[in-house]
Amino acid sequence: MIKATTVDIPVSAGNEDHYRLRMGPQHPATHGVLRVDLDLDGETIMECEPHVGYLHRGFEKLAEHRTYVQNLVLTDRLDYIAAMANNVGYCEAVEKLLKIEVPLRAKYLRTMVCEMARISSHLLWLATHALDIGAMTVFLYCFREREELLELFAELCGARLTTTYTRLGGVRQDVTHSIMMKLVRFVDAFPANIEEYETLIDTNRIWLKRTVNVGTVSARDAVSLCLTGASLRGSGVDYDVRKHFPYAAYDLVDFEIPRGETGDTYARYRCRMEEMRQSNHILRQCIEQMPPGPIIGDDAPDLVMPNKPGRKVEVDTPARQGLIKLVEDRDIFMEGDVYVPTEVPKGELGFYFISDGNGSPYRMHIRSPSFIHIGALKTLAKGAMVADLIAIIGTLDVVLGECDR
Amino acid sequence: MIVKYKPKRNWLQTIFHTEILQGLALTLSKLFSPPITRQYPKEKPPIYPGFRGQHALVRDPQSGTAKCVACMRCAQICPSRCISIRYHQEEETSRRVMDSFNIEALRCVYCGYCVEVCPVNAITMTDIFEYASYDRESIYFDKEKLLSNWDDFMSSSTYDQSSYVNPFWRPRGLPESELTAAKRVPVPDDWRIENQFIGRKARSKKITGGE
Amino acid sequence: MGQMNNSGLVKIQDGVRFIPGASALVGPLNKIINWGRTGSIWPVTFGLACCAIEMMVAGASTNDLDRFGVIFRASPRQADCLILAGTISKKMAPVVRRVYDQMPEPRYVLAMGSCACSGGVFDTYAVVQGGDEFLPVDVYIPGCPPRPEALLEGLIKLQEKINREQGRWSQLV
Amino acid sequence: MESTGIVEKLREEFPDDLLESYEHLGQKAVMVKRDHIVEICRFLRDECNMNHLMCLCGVDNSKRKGPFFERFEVVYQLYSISQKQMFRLRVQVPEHDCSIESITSLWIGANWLERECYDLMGINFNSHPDQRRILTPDDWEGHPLRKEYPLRGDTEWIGYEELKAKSRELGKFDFYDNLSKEKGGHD
Repeated sequence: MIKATTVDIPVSAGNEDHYRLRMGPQHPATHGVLRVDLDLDGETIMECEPHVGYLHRGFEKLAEHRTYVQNLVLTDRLDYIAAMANNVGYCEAVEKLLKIEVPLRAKYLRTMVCEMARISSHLLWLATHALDIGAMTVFLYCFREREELLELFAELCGARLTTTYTRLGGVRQDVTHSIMMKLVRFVDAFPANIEEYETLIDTNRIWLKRTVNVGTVSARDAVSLCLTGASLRGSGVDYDVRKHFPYAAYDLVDFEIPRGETGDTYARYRCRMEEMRQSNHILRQCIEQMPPGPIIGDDAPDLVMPNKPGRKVEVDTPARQGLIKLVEDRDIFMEGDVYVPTEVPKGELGFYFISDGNGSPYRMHIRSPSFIHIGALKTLAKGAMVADLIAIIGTLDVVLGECDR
Repeated sequence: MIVKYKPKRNWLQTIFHTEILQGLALTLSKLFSPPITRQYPKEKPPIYPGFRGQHALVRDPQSGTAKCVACMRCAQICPSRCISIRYHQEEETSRRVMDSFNIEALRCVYCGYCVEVCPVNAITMTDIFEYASYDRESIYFDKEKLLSNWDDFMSSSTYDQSSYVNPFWRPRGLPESELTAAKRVPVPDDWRIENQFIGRKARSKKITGGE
Repeated sequence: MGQMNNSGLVKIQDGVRFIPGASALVGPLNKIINWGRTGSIWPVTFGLACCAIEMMVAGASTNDLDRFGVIFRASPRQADCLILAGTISKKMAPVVRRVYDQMPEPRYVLAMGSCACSGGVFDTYAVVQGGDEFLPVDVYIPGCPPRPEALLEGLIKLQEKINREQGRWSQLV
Repeated sequence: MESTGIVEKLREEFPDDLLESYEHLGQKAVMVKRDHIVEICRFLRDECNMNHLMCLCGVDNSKRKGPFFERFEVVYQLYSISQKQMFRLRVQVPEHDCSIESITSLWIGANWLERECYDLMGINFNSHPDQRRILTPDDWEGHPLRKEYPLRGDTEWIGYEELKAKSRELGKFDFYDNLSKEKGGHD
């Protein structure tokens, strides 16, 4: 009757013996509204067809109708688990397009919030991944630490999840001493917490049975599938945007890129655990090296950007004069295109901008890691067991808001 | 850096399930640590200054009404287009007078842009987040409702009425001289640039650089 | 006296019916049944977008939802409350409706967050402008996303609403 | 330095296909014709080591002007993990024959990117294994990212209309009324 939910899926070779199973969009283990159609022979997956789009919100179209500053709000809702990392990625891209300089302190602050977001995202990944596989306790422990980080975000910028923290040319708010003291306490306590999770699952034989040699992908295949992030590094490819295109203050801090060898679910799990340790290490360096100075550059545009260059807006406040000067002196809205990748917890998040000289982007394309990772699910799940599918979806670390955009 | 892979298990560990016993010991030890659950309706969560909650129009202590000058900047910046303002221009002074001010709070995304761009600190966001309702109409705020939101907030909180909007909603990056008078209210020590947090290493570097 | 219908109930006004002569019994029974219902709101585990994360937080260790008797059920057949946590896209709307249709009566709908209440910032071709376009929403929780405590407050509001209910069960006696 | 080398290599290999090469904000890009796109991509992947496909997207050029611009454009962003360099290919696609060869034979991951491009921009990918809509429902009308498509859509999706009609229908249903009718029937 309603077509969207009952469209028939091409089944492999029309084998009548195969059992067809539709999983999702309302399923607790699909991390949102992912739908997967399975073609089963006994318990073996013969064909797997993921369906996305159940959270398609029209980001890219909407972005063409809003100014660069307003679009920052949309990026919070992309990967809502690590909104800070998206904010930073978006601002890095627009700053490159508009040639805006960022002061050093703002760079450090960005690095700091990025890593906080990475830890909170990995914690959520670990919690849900473990919950899907059957380890309930890890879920409760992970949310305990995650809550501390979210409360820090709330203290820093007034919202827990959708932060809107960065600004073009800097960040919105400076850190206070109380935030930093809390963060220091968190950073000191966190390695012990990671060990708690590892005590629970690292050597647990149920966990090993569910993850080792499940969803294996070779390095060659991983590159061909365009995987990025920990999913790629689990296969042993040394590609991390933070090292390849250092943005924010990543070239000033010291960290290592963990990578696995086997490319199975367990290797990716190990990679992410190690990444959390490295993030903690980066956080500690950020706290130690935090330089003094302004948090937003002098040439940062005002929030109310004009739609057209040179269009006079009413000057009724002195605050506005900064903007008028900016538009007249420097041609910030020039034509051209730019692609800027950043490393978000899920993988490589890229923004491709085309500017035609107006205050809003002509075209904004978001290269979202989750979209490509779900595309790889078809290849990864082929030949696996039904129960392993949950582990594979979990290990790809997808978030549907970013996938469907 | 290559991560360490699956640890080896000897036969003794396999028989006695040591890794599972370790996990059970950990969870058992948590039985004796203090609970972290917040008993919500009795115990409120900590809300920090600058929280982006319910909207309010600041009531001007002198005139008793809103401070809004109908410059339309908040309506212009709002990403979800949820603010609508009607105004008329006075004949003799050519000042704008705000007639109606509506916020469709159910459409709002709580980004805080409107407060940041307001030149006279007329609109603000409060700490209140508990205003669920049974119908859509009661979360459609008009001018009177927004003003009463402010009164409710002020009566329940300990903030100073004159300086609440600063410093959390001050636009950053502009020199003090370019801020409007309303935004120039002094900020607490913790927020001032001279008193900002500096890391240990950066501080020592600065000292050596000075020498 | 009101008008009598087939089942022997007296209809006083729209929606309110009484067993003749049994009002002394009905009052306490109402209270007992409503008390039972308020203490066991079972929502479907059904996250749509950003708000689902806050819903998870509400169910996790810091704001333990089990204190209210709220236990997430994966199957709509066992649930009596649907939390619309996030943006409802047009592709998803039929699925949401189907989940709602599968739930047994009495059932309640909570719209959590701007997107579920009115579409929020996503005023685009692909997004439903508010869950109440195709579902009867009982409680609207504003916020983008609301704090987990705001969700708890919404659930308390829902409990109050259930407490005020009367007569809906009397048909079944 | 290296990227200009790539441009020269490309010019040697495909002299007729290269339309223009430029550098903007430190990022190298070339504009090519669409006829030999698979060969160009294979050349870049195998000979120039550009093994990572970063991004593939469609662009509607109808509201901007340029010397070589056709109505549509497909942008390929390639990256060489070993040599750390980025390279952009912009391929022009005319409106009257809105199709281009698929590169799924080179990168499996391009499958979904091309489906997305087809869905939102309406560019056909020849020899694509499974070209269906991906983000919007299967019976959606129009391609949302085209410039003439309004933000709120021009026509309502038929599935949503059906849903609203159904929910109106079900909204009239009174559980208790029906129950008493049933009971009455049994009595």
